[in-house]
Order: sequence, then C-alpha cells, then structure tokens
Amino acid sequence: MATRFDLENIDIAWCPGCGNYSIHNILKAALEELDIDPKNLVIVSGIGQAAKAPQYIRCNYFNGLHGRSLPVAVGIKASNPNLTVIVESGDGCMYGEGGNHFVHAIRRNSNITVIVHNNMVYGLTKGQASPTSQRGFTTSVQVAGVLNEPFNPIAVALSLKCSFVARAFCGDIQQTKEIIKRAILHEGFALIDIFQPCVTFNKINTYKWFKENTYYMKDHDETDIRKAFERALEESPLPLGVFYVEKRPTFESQQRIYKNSLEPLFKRKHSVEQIMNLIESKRRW
Amino acid sequence: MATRFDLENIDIAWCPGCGNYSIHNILKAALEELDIDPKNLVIVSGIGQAAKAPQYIRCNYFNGLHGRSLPVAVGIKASNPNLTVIVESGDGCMYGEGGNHFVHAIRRNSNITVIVHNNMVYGLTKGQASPTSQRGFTTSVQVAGVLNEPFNPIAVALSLKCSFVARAFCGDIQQTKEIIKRAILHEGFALIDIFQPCVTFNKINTYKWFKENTYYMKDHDETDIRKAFERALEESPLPLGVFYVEKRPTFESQQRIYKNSLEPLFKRKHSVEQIMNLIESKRRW
Amino acid sequence: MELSILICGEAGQGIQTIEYLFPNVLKDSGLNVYSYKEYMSRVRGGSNSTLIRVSDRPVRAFCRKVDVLVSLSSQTTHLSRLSDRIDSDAIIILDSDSNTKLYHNGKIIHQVPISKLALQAGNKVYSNSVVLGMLCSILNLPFENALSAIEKWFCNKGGNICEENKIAAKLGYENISTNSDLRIRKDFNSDPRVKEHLLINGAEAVAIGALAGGCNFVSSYPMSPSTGVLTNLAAYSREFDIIVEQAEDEISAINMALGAWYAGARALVTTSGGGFALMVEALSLAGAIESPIVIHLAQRPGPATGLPTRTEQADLLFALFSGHGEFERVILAPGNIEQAFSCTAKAFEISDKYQVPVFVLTDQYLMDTIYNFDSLKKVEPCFNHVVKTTDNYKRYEITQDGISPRGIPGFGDGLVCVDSDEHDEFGRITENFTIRKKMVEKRLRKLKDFSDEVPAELIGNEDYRYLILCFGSTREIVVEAVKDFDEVAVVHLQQIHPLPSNLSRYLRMAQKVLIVESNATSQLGKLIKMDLGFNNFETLNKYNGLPFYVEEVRDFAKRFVKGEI
Amino acid sequence: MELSILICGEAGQGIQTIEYLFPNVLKDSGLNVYSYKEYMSRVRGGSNSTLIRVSDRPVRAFCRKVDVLVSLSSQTTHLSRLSDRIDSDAIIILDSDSNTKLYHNGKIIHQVPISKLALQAGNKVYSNSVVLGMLCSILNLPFENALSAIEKWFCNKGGNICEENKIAAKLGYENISTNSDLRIRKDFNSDPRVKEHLLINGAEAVAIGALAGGCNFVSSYPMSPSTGVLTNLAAYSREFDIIVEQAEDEISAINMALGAWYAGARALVTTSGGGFALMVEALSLAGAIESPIVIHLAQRPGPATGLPTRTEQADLLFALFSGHGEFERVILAPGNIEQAFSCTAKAFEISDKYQVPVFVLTDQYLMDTIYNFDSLKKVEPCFNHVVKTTDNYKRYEITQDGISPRGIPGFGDGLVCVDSDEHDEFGRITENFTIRKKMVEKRLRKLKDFSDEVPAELIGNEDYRYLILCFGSTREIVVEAVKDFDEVAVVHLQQIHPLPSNLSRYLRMAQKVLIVESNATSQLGKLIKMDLGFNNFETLNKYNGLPFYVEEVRDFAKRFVKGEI
Ligand SMILES: Cc1ncc(C[n+]2csc(CCOP(=O)(O)OP(=O)(O)O)c2C)c(N)n1
Ligand SMILES: Cc1ncc(C[n+]2csc(CCOP(=O)(O)OP(=O)(O)O)c2C)c(N)n1
Ligand code: SF4
Ligand code: SF4
Ligand SMILES: [Mg+2]
Ligand SMILES: [Mg+2]
Repeated sequence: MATRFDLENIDIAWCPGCGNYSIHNILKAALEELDIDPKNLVIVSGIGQAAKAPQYIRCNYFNGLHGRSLPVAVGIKASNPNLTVIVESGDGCMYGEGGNHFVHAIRRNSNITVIVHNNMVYGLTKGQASPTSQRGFTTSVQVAGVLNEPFNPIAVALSLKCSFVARAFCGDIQQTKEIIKRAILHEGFALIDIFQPCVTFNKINTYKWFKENTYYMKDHDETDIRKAFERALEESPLPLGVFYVEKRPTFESQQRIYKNSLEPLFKRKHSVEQIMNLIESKRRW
Repeated sequence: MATRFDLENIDIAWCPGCGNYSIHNILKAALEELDIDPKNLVIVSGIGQAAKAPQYIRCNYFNGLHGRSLPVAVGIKASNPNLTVIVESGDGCMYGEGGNHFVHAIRRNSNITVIVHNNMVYGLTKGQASPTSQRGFTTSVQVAGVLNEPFNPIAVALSLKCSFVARAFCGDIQQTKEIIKRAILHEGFALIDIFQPCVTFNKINTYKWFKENTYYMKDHDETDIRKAFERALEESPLPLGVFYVEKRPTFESQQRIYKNSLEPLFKRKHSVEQIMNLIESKRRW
Repeated sequence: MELSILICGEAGQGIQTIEYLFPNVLKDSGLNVYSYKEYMSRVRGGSNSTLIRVSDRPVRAFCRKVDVLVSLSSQTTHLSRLSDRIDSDAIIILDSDSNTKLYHNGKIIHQVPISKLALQAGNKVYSNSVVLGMLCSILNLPFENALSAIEKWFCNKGGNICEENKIAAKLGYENISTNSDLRIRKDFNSDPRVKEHLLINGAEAVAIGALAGGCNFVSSYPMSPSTGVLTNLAAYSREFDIIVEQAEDEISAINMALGAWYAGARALVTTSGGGFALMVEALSLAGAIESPIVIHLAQRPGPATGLPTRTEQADLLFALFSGHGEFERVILAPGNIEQAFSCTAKAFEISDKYQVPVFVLTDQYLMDTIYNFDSLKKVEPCFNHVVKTTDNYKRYEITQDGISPRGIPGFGDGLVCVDSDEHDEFGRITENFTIRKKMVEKRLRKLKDFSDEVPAELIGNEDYRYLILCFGSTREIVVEAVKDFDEVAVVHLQQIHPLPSNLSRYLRMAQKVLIVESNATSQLGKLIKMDLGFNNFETLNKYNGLPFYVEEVRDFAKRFVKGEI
Repeated sequence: MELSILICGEAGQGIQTIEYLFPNVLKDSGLNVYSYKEYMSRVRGGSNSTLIRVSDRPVRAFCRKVDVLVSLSSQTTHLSRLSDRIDSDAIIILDSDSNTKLYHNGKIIHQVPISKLALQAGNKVYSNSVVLGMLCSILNLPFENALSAIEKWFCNKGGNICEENKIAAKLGYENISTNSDLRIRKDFNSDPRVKEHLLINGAEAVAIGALAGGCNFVSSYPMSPSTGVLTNLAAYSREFDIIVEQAEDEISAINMALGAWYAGARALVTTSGGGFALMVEALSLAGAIESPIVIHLAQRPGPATGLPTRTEQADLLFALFSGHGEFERVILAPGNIEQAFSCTAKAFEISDKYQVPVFVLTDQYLMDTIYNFDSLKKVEPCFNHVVKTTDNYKRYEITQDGISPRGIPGFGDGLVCVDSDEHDEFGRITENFTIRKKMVEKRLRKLKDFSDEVPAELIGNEDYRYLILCFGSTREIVVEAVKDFDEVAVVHLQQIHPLPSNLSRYLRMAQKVLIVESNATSQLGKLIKMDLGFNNFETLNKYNGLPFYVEEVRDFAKRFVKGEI
C-alpha cells in the first residue's frame, strides 16, 4: 500500500527477509489510516537495526543514542504536546542499555507510543544475546548459552502500571496494525512489544517458531491487571494482544503550563517584564 | 546487643531518630546470629544516607558510586564466591539512578543480599522525591507534588522473577531480623525493601504512618508468583513479609570455572604455558 | 570599617536561619554584607560554619580572619576544627549554661547561655533568634532591626512562635548589651543605597539568568552543589512558563533536554562533576546533531564522590575534552554573582546561535556565596534563532560559517531529521567519505569566527609588571587580595573556551605571571600552554575543599612580587 | 615483488570468508600478507571492501594502490565508490553473466561469471570459493593450496558442501588460467619461514595480550570495533579460567570490573568511545579508590554514533581528561599487532602496580588489521601485587611513592575498606581538610617516578633533520611511507601518558617536525604543547573514516621535506 509516509530512492539497510520490513510497512499503514500528518509526526529511536526505522519513513525524526530514545521522546512531547511522538527501537536498546528509562518513562505516563522490535538478539552488533534472549541461546559472547532469566517486558510494564501494554507478532499484519492504531490513539504511555524474527542472527526464534509459539488472547479483560500479569507469565505459547489498558492523566496534562493551553513552548512569550519583576523582588525579602 | 560488628568511637552521620539506626542494629544482630565472620563479609553501597551504613559496621566495604552498588557486588561475588556479599542502599540509589542494574542483576540471580532503606525520599540531597515517593508528595523540586506513579519494587522484582522478594519495616526489629537472616541464607538474589522513616524530610511516611499502613501477610504461599503479585499490588495497608521465594541456579554456580571448585580468582594460577600454547596454535589455522 | 563574623555549630542547630536573616538585617541597615558557608555532607550533626562579613564598603570575598566567632554548640570541637582561622584577638562566644569566661587552647572563650535563653523564651530551637539578637547588639544596631527580621520570618508560622522568637532575640540582645566584654560597637557608616541593593546567592543568580536567557525547560537530577539552581527554577515554575522535571538519572536528564531543544524549547541541565560524567555521551550527541544545550556544571572536589558539599575548580579540562569524537563547545565561568546571572543568560543565546553545547562552570563557593550589589545586567528579549522550515528543508545545510538554519518539527513545511550517525545535509545516515569530511569541517568551523562574547577582564594597574590570572569564582578573592599592590594587575577569565583573543597580549605584556586556581594540577595553566603556547608562569593552587582565603592569595602574591616565587 | 588486491561487494556476499581463507593460503605458500577491511555498519547489502597485500617482503600497512580488484557483485556502484583507488593500470574483475570485457569510467572491466560458476558448482553462495580459486591462479599458486584451504574451512560442514566448494574453486582457478588477460603471474619468492609465522588480527592480539597480563575477568557491552576482543576472550573462556560477562550497559560493565579487582581479579573492559563515555564516572571512581582497571578503548569516528565501523584517533584527549576531579592514569597506544599484544599485557601489570586506570587505545584500523609476523613478546608469569592484610590494615596508607599496599577481602586478617568519598588511610569517609590535601597529593604522586614502560621509538636515520611523529595504529603506515627518505626519521609513541622522557630530546633535535594523526584537531600535537611546551610542528590529519594510505603520507612528507609545508 502506498502511503504519504513512503520515501523514494532509499537504500534500506536491513537483510532480505528481516521482520523489520513488515513492522515498517504496518506502521506506515497504521499512520495512514489514522490520517496523521507526517509534518506533525516525530519518530524517535536509538541505535540498532530496528532503530534505523525512522530513516525510512517520511517524518521528522530524532535518531539518538543507543538506549536513550525514551527521555528524548519525553522531552519532545513535553515541549510540544501537539506533536505525535512515536518511539521505535530494538529490544537491546529499550530493555538493555535503556532499561532505566523504560522503567521511569512508564511511571511518567507521557503520551507517547513505544514500539519495540523484539528479535531477542542484538542484530546490528552481530548476534550477541539481548535481555529477551531465551535461556541457553548460544552466541559468540554467550558461548555456554544465556544463563539469565529472560526479561519479560510485558510483566515488567504491568508491574509499573503501564497504561497500555500489548504484544504483537510482525508476521500478522492485520492484528498488529490494529494494535498499533489503538496504541497511538491511547492517551498515555503505550508499549507494544513486537516479535520480529532476525533471519541472520536468531536461528531459534524464527517466523515459524513465533507462529507456533504464540496465540491471541480471547475474552481477556484488559482492565484487570492481575489477570494481565498471569497472562504475561505464560511462556508457551506466548499470548499476543492487548494485556492491559488504563486511563490515567498523562505527564503533559499534569503540567501547570498546559492546564489552560496546549501552546508549545516555542510559541510562548519570553516576558522580560516578568523577569525584571522577579529580580526587583530580590531587593526586598 | 553488642556484636562483633560494632565499631568504637565512630561519629554516625544520621539524624537522631532516623530509621537507619534500627536497620543498622538489626543487620548487625542478624549477622551475629548467623555467625558470619566480618573478615569474610563485604558490604557494598552507593551514595546517600542509607549508603553510609557500611561505614558503621566492622566489615570489608566498597562504598562506590550513587546507583552503582549492584554491578560492583556482582563483580565481587563472581570473583570470590566464598565471600558473603550484602548490598545496602537507599531507594533513590537502587531504584532511581541504579534502576537498570536493579532490573538486570535480578535476572542474573547472583547470590547476594540486597537491603534497600526505603524512606520514599532523597535524604542526603535534602528532600527531593524518590521513585517510591507517593503521589502528591511536595518537595522543593516537586512543587506541585509528585505526578508519577510510584515505583513498586516488590511488583517489579516479581515481574523479573527475583528469587527472593521481601518487604519489612524497620520499626519491627524481630521480624525484620528474621527476614534478613532468611535473605542472607537464601542462595540467589534476595531483595528486602525496608520501610525506613526519614524524620527530617518525609513528614508523611512517618513511623506512625508505616505502623498504621502496613500488616504482615498470613497464610501467604511464598512459592506462588501470581499470588505474590496480587499482594504486591495492595496499597493500603501495605503487606509485609516474604512475598516470593524460588530456588534457581545462581550466577556463580553457572560459571564454568566454578563447576568443580569455588577457588576464588585471585588464588588461581596464571598459566604461561597455556597461553604460549594458544599463541603457538595461531601459527596454524 | 569592617567586621568578620563566623557562626559555627552542628547541622540542624539553626545556622542556616541566621545566615539568611542576619545578612538581610544588615542590608536593611544600610551595611554591606558578604556570606559563605562551609558545611559537611550530612543533615544533622557534624560541624559547619558560615562566615559573614560586614562592612561600610562592598565586601565580596572569603577571608581567613575572624573577628567574632559564635558557636551555637557548647562543644569545643568546632573551635578546634576552625582554629587556624581564629587569631588571638578574636572574640569567641560559646553556648554554655553559664555566663562566664573559659580558656581553650590559650584563647579566652566568652560563654553565653544561648540555648538557655532560648529555652527561657519558650524553646531550645529559638537559639538562632537569640544569636540574631546578640549579633545585632554586637554591631550596635537598633533592636528594631532584629525584630522586623523575626517578624518577616516567623510570624506566618502561627501560634506563639513569633512572639517567643522576639523574646529570644531580645534576651540575646540584652545579654550582650549588658556584657561589657562583648560590646564591640564599631561604628559603621550606613549607606542608604545599600538598602535598595539586591541580595541573592550564586544559585539564584544562575537560575534567574536562565530565565533571562529564555530557559523554559530544565531536566536534572539532584546533586550538590548544583541542586539550588533546580530548586530555584522549580519555585519559579509556579509563575513562569517553565517545565521542571527531575529525571531518573543524569543520562535521562540531558537526553530529555536535547529532546526539548529539538522541539523548540530552551533547555538547561544543572549538575555536578559526577552527574556530568554520566552526560558525556549525550554531550557528544549534542555535538553530532548540532543541538544547543546549556549545562550548568557546579564543581565540587573529586574524584568520584569526593567532598560533596565543598568547592574546587578541577573539572575545567574535563568539561573541555569530554565526549568522544571532535566537536566544538563554549565554556563560561562566571566570577561573581552578577556574572553568574549574565553568563547563564548569555549561555542560552550563544548555544542557540552557534548550535553548540555551552557550559556555565561554577562551583560550591559561588553557589553558596551571598553579597549585596546594585544591579544585574539588563534582561534582553530572547532572539529566537529557529527558522520556519520550507519543503525540502536541510537541517545540516553546509554553510560558510558552519551554522545551518535550525528548524523544529511542526513549524513550517519541512521535516526536521537529526541523526547521531554521520549524516548528509538532510540529516540522513551516510557513510560517504566526502560528506563525512565536509561534516567534520562544518562542525569544527562554527566557532572559527567566535567574537569574544566576554573578553578577558583586566582589573587594576594597566601598567602592571606582575599579572595574576584567574578564572571563575576566584575573581573577588584575588581582586581583594592584591588591590593595594603596585605594579600588579589581575586578569580574570569568564570565557574559558574559546580563550578570548585579548588574553595573549595581556600575558605577554607581563614580566611575571601567576595563575591562581582551586585545583591541584593547574588546569587553566595547561590550557594556556596548549592554546597560546604560553609557558612562562607560576602557580598557586588550593585543593583541600575550601576556597582561597584573601589572605593566602595576598601572602603568596607578596612573595611572588618580591621574587621569592 | 608485491601485489595489492582489493575485494569488494555487499555485506553477506562472502568477502569475509575470502578475507579469512586467502591470507592463510598465502602464508602457507610462504608469502607475506597483509589485510584490512573497510565495511559499512550493516549486516547485508551496502558496499564493503578488503585490501589484501601480498609480498615477498613483510607488508604491514594500508595503501591506496590497487593492482587487482575483484568485485563479488555485478553492480558497478562498488567501483564508483572505490574509484580514487583504482588507477588506470589496475586489473578490474567484475562478476557477470558473461566472460567479456566492458568499459566503465574509461577503464577496462574484465567480466567473469563468478556467481554463474558458483551455481554451476552447486550454489550461488560458493562465489567466495570461485574467487579464492581465481586469486590463487592470478598469483600463480598451485591449485592444491586453494584446495587445502577449502578442506580446512568447509569440510566439517557436512553434505556436499566440501566437494562443491572444491569444484567452485577449481572453476575459478581455471577460468583465470585460461584467460590470457588475467594471467598476472608475478613471481614471488616464497619464504619457508613465513609458513611458520603467526597470523592474527589486532583484536585477537589484544585478547591474547589480556590473558598474558593475567586477565581473568571481562565485563563489557558489545560495541564496534571493540567487540572482537570480547568475543575472542569468550572463546578462550572455554579453556581458560576467565569469567566473561556481557553487562546490561557500559556503566555496569566497568563497575563490575571494579568490583572484580576489589575482590582480587584482574579485570578488563573493552569498549569504544560512546561506551567509554558512559564509563567516565566510574573511571573517576577508580581514581578515588585507587583501583586498577584496564580499559581497552577501540576508537571509531565520532561524535556520537558517528561511523560505527570505521577508524579514527580522536579520543586521545578525551581519554586523558575524562573523569571529574584529578587523578592519574596511563595511556598506551599500540602501533601494530605485536604491540597490541604487549601493550595489553603490560597494561595489567602497570595498572596493578600503580593502582591506576590504564588505557589500551586502539582503533578499528588496528582491530581489523591482519598480517603475518614472527613472534610475540615472551609471556611472563604475572607478579601478584596483592598483599595479605594484617589486623588494622590501612588500604590508603600514606607512602612516599603514593602507592599503598593493596589488600583484598578474605585474604589476611585485615578489613579492606574503599570509599568513593574522600577518606582517611583506613578508607573511612572524612572531611578533614588536612587529610584531604594529603590524599590528593598521594594520588597525584603515584606516577611521579613512572619509569618509561615504553620509551618513544626512533625508527630510521638517527641523524635525521626531519622528524615525523605519530602514535598508535598509524605506525606501520608512516614507517612504510618514509622508509626511503634521507634525513627523515619517525618517532612512534606507544606510551602517550605520561609522555616518555626521551621524546622531548628527539623533538628538539629535529629541524622540522610533522605530526601525523587520524583526527581533525591534532590531539597529540596539543598534548605535546601542553606537556612539553613544544609548539613548533606541522600536522597531517585524516578524518574521513578511512586510515591513512601509505601514499598520502609519503606525498605529504615529500612536500614537507621540500619545505612546501
Ligand atoms: C553506548 C553504546 N553501546 C553500544 C553500542 C553498540 N550497539 C549498537 S546497536 C546495539 C545492539 C542492538 O540491539 P537491539 O537494540 O536489539 O537492536 P537490533 O539491532 O537487534 O534491531 C549495540 C550494542 C552503541 N551504539 N552505543
Ligand atoms: C551521579 C550522582 N548523581 C547524584 C548524586 C547526588 N546524590 C547523592 S545521594 C542522592 C539521593 C539519595 O537518596 P537515596 O538513595 O534514597 O538515599 P537516602 O539519602 O534517602 O538514604 C543523590 C541524588 C550523586 N552522588 N551522584
Ligand atoms: S541482522 Fe537481523 S535484525 Fe538486523 S536486519 Fe538482518 S535480519 Fe534484521
Ligand atoms: S535526612 Fe532522613 S534519612 Fe537522612 S539521616 Fe536524616 S532522617 Fe535519616
Ligand atoms: Mg534486537
Ligand atoms: Mg531515600
């Protein structure tokens, strides 16, 4: 599907067959269906294969440091709440290097959408384990296989009362697109962890593996955090869909300066007089 | 109670009435009862009021950087598994600055005990909000009150399948001591979040408040992570006790080099011959 | 006429209140006042002190000499700790149950029942009011002056507090008036203009300077001695359009601030050495994406945690060379409170104009220094450097001066793409060798024509033979130290990088140069060797955590002039 | 006799296999070989190339000239990207369906059906074996040499793979043998000693050097170009007693390593600029607690993410001044593969002895350079500097040389207390001004008597008039560039800080000095101004992401000697 987000003549650096392509196309389709203006869209990413994604979409982007996409996104959204802000990064970027921001950005509940391309491996640096790599996964660094308990982003997000928590699989275009659309429309921090096969470095968690080891939740009560947590602990098969949704004031909506107007910071007046008054007040105490 | 861990002529920098004193005394008593040799004990801390604790105990200590106690402790324990390694720090140090290490050290399951003095405030820097500060708590920085969802260390630890998760209140010496003893004896990463009134900067969460807003769990199944999570979500009153225990191989026990012997690294031989052989092997391919 | 008063005691005993009230009383009485506190990294106990200098001429510097020492504590340990500052002619007052004299290390100690008087007034915690009364009496100020201070401070606290504090002050005042040994009664000339002066500390000056520079976003993590700037801005956020966010760590703080600049805000981070160390990767990011960012770096003694509440100037070369890869930056180091304001305001303008990180390099000494002064530099309306983008906008257009017009998302028809990887003019990732080379050169070209925003300042005799060079917060100390010397001039630097173009001439005109720095390795000296090829100087260093005393700079300078150094 | 071969194509097309197999074939044939790859930061596609130089004399440097270019891709974009390296006399071979000639930008292109031959052998992916066969034929090597390489590499992979690759190689070999245009048949003199040489890259040399230095703990986070050291050590961990841990981030990595040293391990972190930027706070911690730590810093072009897989020497001053507060460190920058080994081994010894951080400063160029050489420095048994503690042990005992005997917990009767705050001799927190001063001086005294571990190395004419100074990985390039020049000598630095004491004399003996650095701001030059007060030099810089070509250094040096520069 052609969208207003397509770029011409670009050289996409992903491997043929990589799951990133389908996330890329799904996202563009979702944005198109939501009728979002590229000029009003900012995609923020870190560093990694997934993090190259904004380079391939017509939009504003901030391709920052490995692991640091979330604080950048929070800063952007807080400075101009009228922008649509999406974060797109890899599992290593978001849950490894960026783990502390993941935890605390969720607590803030900024109105941003966070799409994690979870391929359970470090792609760009050529195949080391990521926090979501499964036990026993062997790599050039984890020569005896991964020893750590895998990081469960869904469970962690729930434990932080993340206001929108979902998991998807990039092999399923339709349902993933619907989840992304819901996430973008959600007012608050929306996490979508998307399973994405890395055809080059992850020979375990392949398209086939994901297909065989996932299922969509049915009759799941999205407002029950306890149930959501129980679901999050399920391992084989792994549930897909929206685990939890909660309506809570966003970071931006709680700022004094946005109580009466959403005018972005750059449009606000610099009042020399107000500052002079402050200074003059320091002559008295 | 006099213990082998007492130091003479020390000037303790805590405020009179601070909850840190009782954690300090409880810990010494627990160590005494466990008959631990101070020479074999290392306490690792970060920076903050709580983090001064090791200065006041007769033991080896590594008082490192704000937020960075956990990786240090992991490095120590991995280099010499015969040492008893305890981490002691504040809520800001552990869950704020050190949040990423908290997440990933739990996944590693090093055999260390982590005691968090949770006073829901930044004490040493004079009263700003910490990740565990309650909503609405006003400070000199949070002038309009805390806007973020408080960090729930118990829930987060559970979402990471932490192998020992407990909460205590320093006002209750007996039960806190028993929990600490169990934590030290536990093989694996043991977290104890201890409520600790800061009499100077936290006028909300006082001794009285903690007494009135906590209760001990009874008939709780410590092996059921789902139940534990449900308990962890309870907010008023807040449950105390051991939420969850799981037996899982530790980080150290999974290292190849400790499969046959626990001899610490510093005692192992540097084999010139083995290295020469490696080098010589590079003449062929 | 001048008097130097040192108040000491434990944290929590009320020094802070006196340190706030008494200078205000003095200023209201038309007297010039200076104060600086040295304190331990703890909330209660320990041993702290605050120096308050009173004068009928402006006073702005830390000195060793103490004329009157008041201890809020009955413990003589405080006296021992301060003993090298207490000469034999100092009047020493110690809290005690009795009203008698005592001898300690050969010095007379006047005992005054400070806390007893407080208790008599109603509560031991009124000791600070007792001392306020005492100090007013010692200076022969009308009691009304103390009274109005107490009214301002305590009389919104409800209950009997106000009245009881007044009684406490009165008791203190009278205790001194009736004690012939302690009536100093120096006669100060009150200057009515002083009453109209400003009285703020360095932290407030930086915070207000930020507002003047158009700052509307601050994200930081608490760290002494930089936190004051954050709390001041937080207080102003009740009325000013500024977002104040305490981040989970310093890495988040600076990345948030970069996001804010990207979206059109003017963002500040305030931190100290250890916190800044965590920001270094993002500093390099700012260099790569050519984002403005203002970093207030309040120095304290390192390495690592070091002495968290004390002062040092040892992060200069760290600030200059931090960050991987090569990119430009500007470093400003204000010399006093007025400059703390003006440098910070200027930092935003420079950062926005040149699209480079700008440091405001202060330290605990400047943060916690208070003195009265006439006025601050005029606040200028902010010039907004952001452009409205057009279709096909190039964020990194190669220009002659290396500066590309900066657009922001949602303002204009273009897309604003920034990339931490090497990129082309559109901000898209590239590995083209030619573009890489051009981009490196563009980034390094930006300060080629940097006109001196703050030239080196020559203070004193223009026909000097001896030159004393200093930077940042040592300015007033050095100036006072050598003010009566012939043939000596001081050059003070606010602009550390790029070095101002007039510096070299000043240095080369001198017969001998002395560089005074609060660090152990003479970092400014190294910089001058490196940047100016100027190697011929002596150094004076201090690195025990305290600022220089006027006296020690004076003594050293004397020997330097005499040729003994 | 020498030949320079460039193999290019997309990532994933098999260049890597050739780059591994062919040098080994050459060495086994008694020929000297050098190789270096330049590649994009992507896993598939793009455009990469590997230079392989063959010679009957040792070859160790990157050069511009290409005699034979083989493109694994049929796309001419690769040729365009490399066009400035392809002179008119170069033989260009391009994969194609046909076996005919073609003209591209005025040059003849020989088309060879590489992938077609591979397919004919069984699979398109055998292209690399076809090329291996071709290369052997071009060099007039017996086909058996190619064959045995293929057997070693493919014949444990099962199935028909081995046989089919042999066929592919054969097809490639024959294609060339029967193509009169492509029979180059230069006659190399085989040297039987070369067959016994070592053949490793820089990353392996650092990893093995770490083992030789007693490294038994490595905690790191993957980052190009430093990851190779981590993966090599991980491979060795199957047999050696070494703990290898991938940390969640670089902050964790270095703090873990400091914990490991504290408990008696010898720990390494390996990282690149951006990762190191995150370690800066803990570097300062190492300074404060006087912990040894070895940091392998493999440089790449910045700022920020920059060019992740390319080379630069722009983190020298960053490494030197990073960290808040003042403390000592040592920086070593090996000049070639043998030195990569010896510097790393030495780094552990120095770090343990002086209790300071030691940097091994390399870059992508050195990491990815391969050549054959005779031997490495002898491995010495590690001298363990740790002491068994006695009761009342003082971790920070003030000593004359500033070095306090280092104990570890659980070894002896003492307690080992380390504190990031300022501390007394026992390691307990203190705010005593006198102790503070002593501790600063103690920490800064440690390298006062640093005997030159690696003196500056003079290469060439001792009666030089012109001196070329360089550091780190440019050594072999500069040496080859000026080897035939009269009156020119090269001084190469491995020890960058402290600067070796013999450097100054070398510099001052020269009539003219040229400093060659792979960065834009002449960082070594700045250092020499600052440390030696030596200002009189010219500079040659490169910063497009590629290493210097021998030729460009030679041309510049020529003009320099002629006085044109
Ligand atoms: C501070 C820092 N450390 C390390 C790196 C190197 N690095 C780049 S991408 C990456 C991992 C990428 O993994 P992930 O985020 O899962 O993305 P993927 O490539 O798998 O999509 C690493 C370690 C870096 N760029 N910066
Ligand atoms: C990198 C860094 N950032 C900030 C600080 C300043 N700092 C010291 S302690 C502290 C907070 C302490 O809070 P907490 O960990 O809850 O301990 P408490 O004092 O409450 O016991 C902060 C922000 C520091 N030392 N280092
Ligand atoms: S390495 Fe893996 S994640 Fe990266 S582009 Fe290739 S398939 Fe995708
Ligand atoms: S400030 Fe609070 S936490 Fe710190 S010592 Fe005082 S009471 Fe305890
Ligand atoms: Mg990944
Ligand atoms: Mg706390």
